[in-house]
Formats: sequence, C-alpha cells, structure tokens
Amino acid sequence: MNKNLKEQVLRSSGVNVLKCMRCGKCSATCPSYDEMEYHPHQFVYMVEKGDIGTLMKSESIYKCLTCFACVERCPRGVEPAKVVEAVRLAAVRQQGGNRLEPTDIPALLDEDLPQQAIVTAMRKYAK
Amino acid sequence: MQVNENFEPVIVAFCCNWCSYAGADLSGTNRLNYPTNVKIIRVPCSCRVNPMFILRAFQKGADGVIICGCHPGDCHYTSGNYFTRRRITLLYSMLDFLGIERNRTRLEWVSAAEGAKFAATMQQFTEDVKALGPNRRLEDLRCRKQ
Amino acid sequence: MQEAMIKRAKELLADGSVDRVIGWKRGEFAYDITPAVFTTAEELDRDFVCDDFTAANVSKYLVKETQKEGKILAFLKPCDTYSFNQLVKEHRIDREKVYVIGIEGGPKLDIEKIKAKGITGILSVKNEDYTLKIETIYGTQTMPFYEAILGKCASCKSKKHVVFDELIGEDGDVLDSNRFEMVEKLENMTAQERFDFWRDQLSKCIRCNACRNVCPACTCENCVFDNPKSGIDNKAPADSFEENMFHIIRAFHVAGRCTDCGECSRVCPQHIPLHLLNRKFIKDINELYGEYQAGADTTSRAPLNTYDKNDCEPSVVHERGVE
Amino acid sequence: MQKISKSRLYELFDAIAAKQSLYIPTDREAGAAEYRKYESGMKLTKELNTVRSAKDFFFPQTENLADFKIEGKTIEVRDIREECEDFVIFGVRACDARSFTILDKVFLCEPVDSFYKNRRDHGTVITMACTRPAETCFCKTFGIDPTVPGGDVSCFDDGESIFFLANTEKGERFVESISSFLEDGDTDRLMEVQTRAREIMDKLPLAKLSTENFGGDKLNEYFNSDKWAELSEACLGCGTCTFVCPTCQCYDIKDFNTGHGIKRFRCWDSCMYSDFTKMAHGNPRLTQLERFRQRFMHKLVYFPANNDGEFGCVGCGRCLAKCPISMNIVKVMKALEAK
Amino acid sequence: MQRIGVFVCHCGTNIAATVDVKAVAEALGHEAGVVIAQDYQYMCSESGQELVKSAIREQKLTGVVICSCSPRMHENTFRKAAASAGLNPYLVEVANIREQCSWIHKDIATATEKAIILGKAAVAKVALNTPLTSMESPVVKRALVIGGGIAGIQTALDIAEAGFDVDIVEKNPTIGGKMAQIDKTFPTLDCAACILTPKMVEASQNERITIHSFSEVEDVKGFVGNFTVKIKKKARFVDETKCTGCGLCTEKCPMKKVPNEFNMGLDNRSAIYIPFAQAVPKVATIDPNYCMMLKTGKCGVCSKVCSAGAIDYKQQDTIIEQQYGAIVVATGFNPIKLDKYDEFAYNQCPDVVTSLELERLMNAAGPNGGTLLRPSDKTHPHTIVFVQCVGSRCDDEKGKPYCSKICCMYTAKHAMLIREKYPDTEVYVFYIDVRTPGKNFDEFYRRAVEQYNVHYIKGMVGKVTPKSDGKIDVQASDLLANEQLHINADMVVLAAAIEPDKTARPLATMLTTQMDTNDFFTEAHPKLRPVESATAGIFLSGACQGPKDIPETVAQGSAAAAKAIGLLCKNSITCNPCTAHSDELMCNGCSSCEKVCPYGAITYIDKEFRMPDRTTKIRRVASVNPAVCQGCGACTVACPSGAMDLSGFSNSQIMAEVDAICK
Repeated sequence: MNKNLKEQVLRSSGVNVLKCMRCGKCSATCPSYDEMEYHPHQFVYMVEKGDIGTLMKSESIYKCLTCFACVERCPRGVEPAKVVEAVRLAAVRQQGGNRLEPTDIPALLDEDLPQQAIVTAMRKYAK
Repeated sequence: MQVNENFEPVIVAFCCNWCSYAGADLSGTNRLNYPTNVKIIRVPCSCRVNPMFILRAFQKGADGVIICGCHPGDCHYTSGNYFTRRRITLLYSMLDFLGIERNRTRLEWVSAAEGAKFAATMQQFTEDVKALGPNRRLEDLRCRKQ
Repeated sequence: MQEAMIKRAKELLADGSVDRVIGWKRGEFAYDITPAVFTTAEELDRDFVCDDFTAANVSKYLVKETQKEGKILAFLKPCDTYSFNQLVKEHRIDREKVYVIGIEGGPKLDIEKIKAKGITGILSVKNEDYTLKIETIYGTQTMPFYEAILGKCASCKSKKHVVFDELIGEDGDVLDSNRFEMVEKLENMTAQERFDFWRDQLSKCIRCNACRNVCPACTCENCVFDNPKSGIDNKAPADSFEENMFHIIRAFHVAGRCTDCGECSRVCPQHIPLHLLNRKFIKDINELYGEYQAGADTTSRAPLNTYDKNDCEPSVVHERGVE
Repeated sequence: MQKISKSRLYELFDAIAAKQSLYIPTDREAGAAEYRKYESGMKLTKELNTVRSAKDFFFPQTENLADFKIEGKTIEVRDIREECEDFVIFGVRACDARSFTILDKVFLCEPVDSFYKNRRDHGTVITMACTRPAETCFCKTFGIDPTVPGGDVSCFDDGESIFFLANTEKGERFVESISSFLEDGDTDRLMEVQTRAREIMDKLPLAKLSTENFGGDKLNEYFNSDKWAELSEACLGCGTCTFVCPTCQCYDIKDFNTGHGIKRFRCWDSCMYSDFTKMAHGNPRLTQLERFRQRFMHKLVYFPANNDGEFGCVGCGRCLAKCPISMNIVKVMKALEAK
Repeated sequence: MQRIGVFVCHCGTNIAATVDVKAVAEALGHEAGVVIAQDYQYMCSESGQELVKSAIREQKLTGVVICSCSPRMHENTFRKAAASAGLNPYLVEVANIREQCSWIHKDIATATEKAIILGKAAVAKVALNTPLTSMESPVVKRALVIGGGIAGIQTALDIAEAGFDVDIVEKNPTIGGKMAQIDKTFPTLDCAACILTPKMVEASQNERITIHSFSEVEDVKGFVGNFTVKIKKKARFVDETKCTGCGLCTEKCPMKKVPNEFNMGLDNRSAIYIPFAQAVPKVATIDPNYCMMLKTGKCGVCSKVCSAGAIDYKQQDTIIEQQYGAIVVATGFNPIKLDKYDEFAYNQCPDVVTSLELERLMNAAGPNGGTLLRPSDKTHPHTIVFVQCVGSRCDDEKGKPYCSKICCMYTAKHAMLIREKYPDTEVYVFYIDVRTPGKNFDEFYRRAVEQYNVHYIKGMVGKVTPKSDGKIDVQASDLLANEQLHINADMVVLAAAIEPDKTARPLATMLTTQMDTNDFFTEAHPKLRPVESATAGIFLSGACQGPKDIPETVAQGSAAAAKAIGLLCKNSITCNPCTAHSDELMCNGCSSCEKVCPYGAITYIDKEFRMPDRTTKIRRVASVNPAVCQGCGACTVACPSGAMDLSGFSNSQIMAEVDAICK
C-alpha cells in the first residue's frame, strides 16, 4: 500500500472515502459501468484500502465520463467522480507524459462527438 | 499587528442551561476538543446575561466574551433569547462604536444537539481572540496580572 | 411669550386649577437660570423667566412634584414633552397631577459657546435680529445668534408637542433633523480612530454625575453606580471605569428610553458629547428594529422590551461600516 | 523686580521642563482650559482660569493608599507610598493659590496627611496676577486681591513682560534657579495694569458681595432657615460644584478588588451625593435639602468656625459657571442674607 | 464566616486521566473560605455521598463545591445528599470538570489548571449562595395528549385507566394515525386494523377520555402541573353531537373527485367524508376546499339527506381553553416527500409507489379492494422491485442522515405478503444493509429470503426509467456479484425515509421543548429519561421522539403515561426556588420587567414607604409570583435599577464567577 499516494489522492480529491456505506448507488447509476474494469464504488473502496497503483494502471480511469451522475446520486456525498479524477491525476503526473498528443485528436474526432467531450479529453489526457 | 505566539487569552463563555450548556456537555461526551482558554459560566437563559457581566469580564482581564443560547424559537423560556439578541446586538454595536475590536465578542446559538458546533465555535473564537492579542481597550489596568 | 405664560399661570393658580407652577427663575446674570417651583402670583411676577437661556428640561422634576399633594402646572417645550411622556409611560409621573402647557421651543443659547469666543465679563445678552449683542465689562461684543445655540437645539428633532393640555403659541412638526450626522461620521472612521476619539472624550470625565442626575430617563430610586450591591458601584474616576463601564452602561440603561433631549451633553462640565452614545443606540434601533421615538406616545413597547422573530443577529455589527 | 520678556517665556518653560515636571494651563478646546504637563510647543491659555481647579496637584481625585495582595487565605499589606518628584505649576490664579492654604488647614493639621504633604512639599506654585476678571469672579469677597496672587512665586504680566516675585523660601530658590533668564525691569507699566484691574474688580456684578453676615457664629441663624427648601429644590444632587471647587476637600476611602488583591484608594466625595458619609447605621443627611445645606453651611459657617474665621470659598466662580441648574454659593448667600 | 467543603471526583479515570484531581483539591483547599478539600474515586457513589454528608456534619459546612461531571448529571444527587445532612440543598455548587474539562482536553497540565479555575469559580459562587426553599404549586389532575395515533391512544388509555381525565387532540377528522393505514404488521403478520380499531373504540368509550378530533393546539402557557392550553376545534361543518355516521351524505355528495388522503391519493372520496369505516369519532367532515355549498352556496345535498340535521354550513372554528397538569406529545411521523429523487421516477411513473401507498394498494379497504394491481393500468404486476433506504442515511439536503429503522422490516413483510399471495411474482429487494434487531425480526427476514424466495440484492438502485411498453427499467448494482443489473419491472416500491410531522416544530416552540436538528423531540436524557422532555411536565410518546415500530411506540406510549400519571398523582409539586425577586426599595415601578416576562409572573402593587424625612410615600413596585416564575432572568436585565435579581444566579454570584475566571 502506498501511503503517500493515498494521501495525495485524498488531498487532491478532497473526498472523505470513509463516508461511503457501500450501497453501490454510484455504480448503479454509472453510464460507463460496462466499460469499466473497476467501478465507481470500487474506486472508493480501493482508495480507502490504499490500493491505488492498481487503479492507476487500469483503463477504468479513462472510461469515467466525469458525468457526475455518481456524485449527484450518492446519498452520503462521497463524490466518487472526484476520486476517479484524483487517481487519474496521479497517473498523469507519474507517467510523465500525455496519454494523447494534441495532434492525435483530429483522427479520433467524429461528427457525433459533443464539443464538451473534446474539451474533456484535452483536460483529461493532457498534463 | 504583532501576534504573540505564547498569548493565551482568557475567554468567558456564558451558556444557557438548556441548550448551550448541554451542547457543551455533549461536545465533552463526544470528546470534541476545544481550547482550555474557554471557561463556561452556566446561566439559566442567555437573557440572564447582563451587559454589566460582559463589561465586568473585560474589566477584570478577559480577552474575549461569548454568549451562547438556544436557537431563536427554541428558547426554553419561549422568548428569552429574542431579548438577548436585541440587547446583545445593541451592546456589541455600541462596543464597535467605541472602537472595541469586533472579534472580542460573539453571540452564537448552540442547541443541546450541537456538540460539534459548540467545539468548533469555541475553537474558532479562541483563534480569533488570539489573533487580536490581549484586551487592552476594555481592561482595567489595576486588574492586570503582575 | 413670557408675559402670556405668567398671565396664564396666574389665572390657573387663581382659579385653583393648579397649586404650583414649575418653570424657570432668573439669576444673577443674564444666563444663570434655575428651574423653580412658584406658588404665588408675586413670585411669578418677580422671578419667572422664559427666554433664550431657559433650556433646562423640567420634566424630571415632575417625578418628585407629582408625589406631592395637589396639581402642578408645567411649561414644556416640545423636546420636554417627549421626556414627560416617557416618564408617564414608565409610571414615574402621575399624569393626573400635571397640567401641561406646551410652549415654543428653542433654539436656546449656550453661554459656554459665547464664552468660548473669548467674550468675558458678560452683563447682558440680547438677540437683535439673530445677532447677539453682548454687553460686557470690557465693552459691547456681537456674534451671530446661530453660532451660540446649544448643540441639542442645533440638531432639534421635533417642534411638535406630543402631550399638552393647552398650548401657548403654535404647535410645530417633527423635523427632518440631521441629528445622526456625527454618529455616522464616527461610524465611518476606523476602529482605532473611534477608540481614540472616545478615549480622548471619555477620559475627561470627572464623574460628577451631572449627566446622570439631569437625565429624565435616569430616575432610578437607587442608581446601580451608587449601590454597592450592584457590583459596579464606583464613586470617582478610576482607571478606565468611566470609559469602559459607566458611560456604556448608562447609555445602555437608557437605550430605547432616551428621548434624545440632549440634557446630558448640555450639563457636562467637560463638554463630553455624551448624547452621541444615546444617539448611536437610537440610530441602531431605528435601523435594525424600525423607527422608534421614545416618548412619542405612552403605550408603545420599548424596543428592548419587545422583539421580532426575524430580528437580525449581532453579526450585523460585522457587516456594517469599517473596523 | 525681575522680569522676562514674554517672547522668551517658552524658552524659560523649556528650561524648567528639562529639570522637573512643569504644568501650565493650556486650551483643551475653545473655552476650556486645563493644566497639562508642559511639552515644547504647548501654549498658555488665554482663558482666565481652568475648568477644574489646581487642587488636583496636591489632592488628586483618586489616589491609591495601600495595596493588599491576596493569595489563597493570606493577605499581605503593601505600603505603596513613594517620595514625590519635584514639580512646578505655573499660572495659578490668586483664588486657587488661596485654596491651597485652605486645604493646608485640613490636611496639614495633626494628624498630617502624608500623601498631601508629600505633594505639597515637592510642588512649587507660581501664580499669575489677573488683569481681566470675569463676571463670575468674587474673590474680593474673601479678601483676595487677584492682582497680587501669592503662591511661592507671584507673576505679573504688564503686557510685554512677566515679572517674578518670590514669596517663600521655595519661591526664592526657584527664582534663583531661573535667574539666567531674568533681568531687572521697571514696574511703572505694571502698576498701571494693576490699577486698571483693581478698578474693574470694583465694577464686577458681584463686587458688593460680602461675608459680613457669615462666619462661625451663624449656625443657629441659618441652620433652620426656611430658605433652604427653596434653594435646594432644583439641586440635581450631582457633584459638579464640588468637583470643580478648589476648596472642597471631602473624600471617601474605597476598596477595589482587582481579582488578585485589593487596592485601597481614596477619591473625592461630594456632600451632594446621597451616599455621602454613609455609615453603618445609614445616612446622616437623608434629603437633598440637608445635603445641600451641608455644603454651604460648611463653607460659610462650619469652616470659619474651625479655622479662625477662614471661609471655605475663594470666589473663583467655577460653580457659578458649571452648575447644571445654576444654583450656587452667591445665590445662597444673597438669599440667606435677605432674611 | 464561610466554611466551604470542596470534593473532587476522579470519576474512575474519566476525570483523573486528564486532570490531576489531587492537585485540584490541594489548590482549592487554599482558597479563602475553604475548610476541607478532598478527592474521591466516585463522588456520586453511596460512599462518595457519605463523604460529603459527614464533612457537612463534622466541619459544619456552609457551602459545598463538587468538582465532578456536569451539574445536569448529578447536581440533584448532591443537593439531596446535602439536604439529608442538614445543609440547604441550594448551598451546593457543581464545577463541571468532566464534560467541560477532562473529556475535551488532553494535556494534563492545562486541563488541571482549567479544572482549578472552574473550581475557584464555583467556590466564589457558593460563598454567595443563599439557602433557598422550594414553593409548592398545585397540580391540575388532567392530561393532554397531542396526537391520536397509536402512541397517543395508548398513552391516553393508560392515563385514563389510572383514573385521570385525559384529552386527545388530533388534527385529522379521526384518530388512528398511521397505523390505521397499515395493512398487516410485522413480524406476526396480523391485521393492523384488527388490533388498532378496538383500541380506538375503547378510547372513544372511556368516560375519562375526551377526543378533540379535527383540532389543533393553538397556544400553551403555564408550567408543569398547571398548563393552560388553547385548542382550536376546526370547523367540520357537521355537528359532532348529532351526526350518527350513517354515511348517507358521503354517498349522495355530488362532488366525488377529491383525492382520498387516507388511501394516499390513490383513489377519490367525496367532499363530505368519513376517512374510513372504523373512524373514531365516526362523524362526517366537509372539506371546504371542495364542497360546492361552501364554495358557491349552491348544492346543500348533504343537508337535505341528513336525517339527524347535523350539517351546519355556518360552523366556525372554536377555541377551547383548558388547564392541564401534564402534556404528552405524540405527533408521530410522515414519510418524506420524494420530489428530489428524480432517479426513482416517482413523480413520472404511477407504478413507482412508496411503501405506505403499497400498504393501501394491498389493503382490503384500499382502492383495489385488496387485490394488488398496478395503479397505471390495473394489471397484475409480475416483477416488483423494492428499494430500501430511499432518503434514509442520506446526509445531503435531499434526505435524512438517520436510519428510519422500520423500513427493513416492512419491506420484508411486503415482499413476503406478495410472494405468498401471488407466487408468480418475482420480488427483488435492493438493500445497503438489512437491519433486523428485535424479537423475531431476523427470523422474519430470513423467512422472506429462504421460504419465500425474495431476491435480496446487496446494492442500490441507480436509475428507474419508465419505458414505452409500460414496463420499468431498473438499473442497479449487485455489489456482491460486481455487476450492474437491469431489471425489467412492473412496479417499484420505495422505502421512503420517515420524518417528524411538520406540526411538531411549532408545537415544540409553544411547549418550549427542545428538538434535535431533524425535528425529533429531544428527550431529557437519552438513556435514563427517554420519555420525558427537558421541560418539566412535557412527555414524549412514539415516533415524535425518533423512528419507532409499533411495539416500541406502544411501549413508549405506556411509559410516557406512567410518567404523566406519576405527576398527576401528586397534589402539588415542588417549584424551582431559583426565581426572580424584586428589591422594593430600589424598584422604580417602570414596568420593564413585566414586559419581558414570558409567564406573566410580575404584577405591580402600590406600596407605602416611609421616606427619609419621616413622611410616607406610596410607590408602585413590582412583585413576582414565585409559583409562576420559571427563573429565566429576562427581567433582571430589563430592570435598569438592578432591583430585580434571580435567586441561585444572582448578579453578585455571576460576577463572582466572572472575577474568579478572569483573575
């Protein structure tokens, strides 16, 4: 367990993972559920356990749409999306590089992609 | 302003018996820490607090005075805290008018259920008074500790 | 007006409507008027005076006077009627024992302001078309009338008599006064400036108690400052007692009851602007709890003896002005 | 007589203040003068006199007498008396200068008041002759000549110079100490000024007021006078007259609990106050009439009875100017005399 | 000369762990007036009290200071001990060095220093204490029960049984409350109506019980033993004394489109109505919002058909005023509104219902006569999803932070009943935790799982989407299987959180009782005085104090009754002697104190005084009725002359404490 990493995630997310009472409503509401290896409630639990390395390696961190449905629905105000974001941030910081180059983006664009997704992608994949 | 790190303010807290004193007890029951600077005086109702007592405390060397009572509408005696609110508002406004630091005085509503709020309020108030430094404007020099 | 007053007083004494008359008695000089009770026509003719120096508010004397047998005629200026009403409201004056004649108010003159101009050896003061002609041992001096009026008259709040049995002269209106100007000015200073201002003023206090003893709201049987049991009794100026206790508590005790008659500042031998403390309370009450004029009636509840569930919190102090 | 040009007066003040505390009457605000410790740049007032009298220098309004330190169940008494430092008061008027001799009679007779004596011994009183008396002045009634003001050193102003005349040994020492500033001067002009001032004194409204109907033997004549009721009727019972009076010398002794001890202090009291001389059994003077009578009987009858005919008033006129209801000793004297 | 005894309690290690109690006793022993200062393990114990008592006797103490737990805890204990040793009980002061010192501080040095200061303040105060004697005040032998649900009914029956008159005030046209709406009860599955309605009848027939239905408490004045209550009887436009409850009017009433609140709005009633067949009192009520006669003046059918002549369109609200010795609050609960939970589509889809609605849907007297049908198309549902903790344990502004306690059990009950009656139905229950503490409760739940094959799934429903084919898509987590489920359901049942009735808050204000942040009434002590409020004479019954099931509610109802009976049994009660008193010599008679007194305890008398000049003077002075004064002290500050003071908390005592703390 990487204590520093856990603290970093907790600090940068501002989330108190201990508030979670494992109802799973976040995952029940998650539109990316099927895409994700680890689901929102698992993010919260794994961060609590300090198992952050696993999450950082998982593609799940890039599957989160940051739609905040989990944040909206969580009865305890745990805000799982912020945890996902924080883990993602930790990964981006450690990998030392962008997951995408700006030049990669045009090739990935399609007409149905909402503008917001492009902006989100820039924010999410760039350092 | 020069802040003395070692300055330990004397803080007098008047708490009504029914809400705030019970709230203070609850913060004790829940082991919620707040500074030892705060010393509580139990009064039946916040409306028992005479402005004389507040000025007396400052005269004798208190650095901050806080009054706690039931939330408006919840007074054990129905209306006591409404009178408190008017009296204390006017008194604090007068002290402000006389150039006394605003943060030396406070009125806070703390219910019997709000142990956490009591502790947090006392913590904050102590810090605020600490930042102001010793009460020099309302003290009686004769009472200063030698 | 003085003649009309003496005439009416004599009539009322003669027909037995009243047994005594309270008014003002002339003194050694032009200005040293003493409130006095008259019982005969001769006394009235000889000593009764009502002129530019009869500023003293005689309402408070009626507390004592109405405890005596018989009825008394009181001549009240508009500002005095507010004090009178407030005392009736607090059951301190027996209204039945007073026959009130409302008389015209000021502006009245402040001898101290004349003397402050360096005018000394004063033998007489005459108002000639709003210029004061002052005869002195050292010759005749003049000064504008309005420069010599009392502070309380300069910020007069009302020319209206809120209570009277009859009037000599006209009744006036409540005025749109500028009385809160100085309070506002102070409010806009920094806390340090305010502190310095008040420390400078209040440290002059010699605790003669003139302000308290003249105040129509201070009619306590035993003042807390004289009562060893109160725990805050104090006889003489002691380190910061006046600054930190006496004047604050006194102002608080009359808050919501003070009619702003201005007598406290008028009588202060040290010229401390004590009325500003009372006016601060009045201004706060007006702003926070709605307009209230103590003494305007005898039935309304004093602002500190009532409340509204939606009253502001004391934190309102933090939200206003400057610190 | 030795004199100093008025243009060099402040130079002299600077020199005195360099050696000891110097107090001069200065304007606090227009029309209100008070004694303040001299600092360079401070100017003498043009007012005839100060609002408060000069008695504070020897008999301050409050004064600590002793400290009691309390720790648990033990009490330790601390003598806090200290030798006073030398000081000079400049510009005292004749009336106030006379008031010191009245106070001396009270405080320096046996048992001597060591607090008062301490200050008196160390204070040098430099008076200033009056040239423009006010309408409220009646010092002449008490045999005071304001043009010859007394004190340790008398000063006279002839318009251009200030003349110094030592009256006491202490005064001589003082004049000696400032001799480098002084020069001999002729007093012709000064005599003129004095004569003019005396003429004005005779024309003052209260010039005719006399003490002939008062004195130690008048107790029975006035004590039960029916005038007191009327005179005291308007009295507010405040202490203004007593606190501005240069001769009122009554005080109370009080304890103040500081939380860690007691400070025993004395403070001026006023016979006008309802709790004046209150004792265990209660108050000997229960009504305002009795208290009012006490003040004037004391000044006009009891004091001369006990002090070789000396009256307890110096005619400074302060109470005439400051009483909130303008009742004063002059009105009392005139009313009592009128019979 | 003061002879004060100081007793410092260790409270085991509760105090002694962070406060050096020996040092406290030592320091306070040096205070002026203190003649004995001791410490002891448990001051409140028998031997601890004996220590105090023997010190009082042997040392001839004039005052006692106990440094211990909060005076709210044991002040009375020590007062009684002092009294038994012959010392006036009001010469005892408690310095709170546990709740307000040892429990909140960690550093022994500073905590000890603070404890000493608190002790010094108590010593300073006790030196100024005066012996006080309690007054007696008579007890009105009548109780008021506010709320006519099962809690109120139980309380009223028990009080009446003990021989005291009792009034029930119920805001609805009938008593019965929530229990009347429930179909079956857990864990026994017996019919709620079958056990409730006999009690309702019993209450109505008991001659000691007066039921004020369709009434509300308007105003409460007074104090324990002597409350004066104004009750508003709302106009029901039917003379209760004449109406026979035949129901003809309700049949003939032409206005029949009024949502039926008894059936949770799932069907309609008429404008004149009797809520349900077993209503007590069985009296019709006209709903003025819908009655054509009252709205337009045209109709009058009910009046025409009523053979008893009970209809009175001109009836007005009336106020009755009554004295009571005790008041029991039984205002109950309501399910929360689910407007803020869009994800459950409660407002969009009629087939998403709350559990209480389901009760009505399944009830034989309900809208479907007991057959479970979908509200939308009246078809039989085959797949039903239950969602637990809807709004419970939810610490945002949408829901309630607490567990509603009853949902797990009634959901199991519902699931079980459905499976039993309609075995072809699939029932899913989504839960976060299943909480079944209680006699036979877990067995009950296990039966639902094991015997009735209810699908309990650990996880929460995230989204409910009504589909165009009338089905409902329920998207949920199965946390144990770690998968996201989609269930094609016919009905969704939401276990909505429960909250105190909205009338409780204004009532608490009238009664001057405390509430917690969730508007549940606060009990005087969470463990030792669970059915009393902190305000003397006010007792708590049922869910107004916290979520409760029926057996608990009934138990508490009886407990509250027992407490009320205990009070009513007394002919008089001892008043708090800490009351205000006015020094006549200083009183100005200005009336300020009277204006701020919430109890009207101050009156004015003209009194003759001997004046200093030996004349007499008549002055108006204040006089406090100590039986009415409750000792708040508002008057003491309103009094400008300081004539008014408060025994037990006098100006000088409080200032002595201030001084001791500040020095």
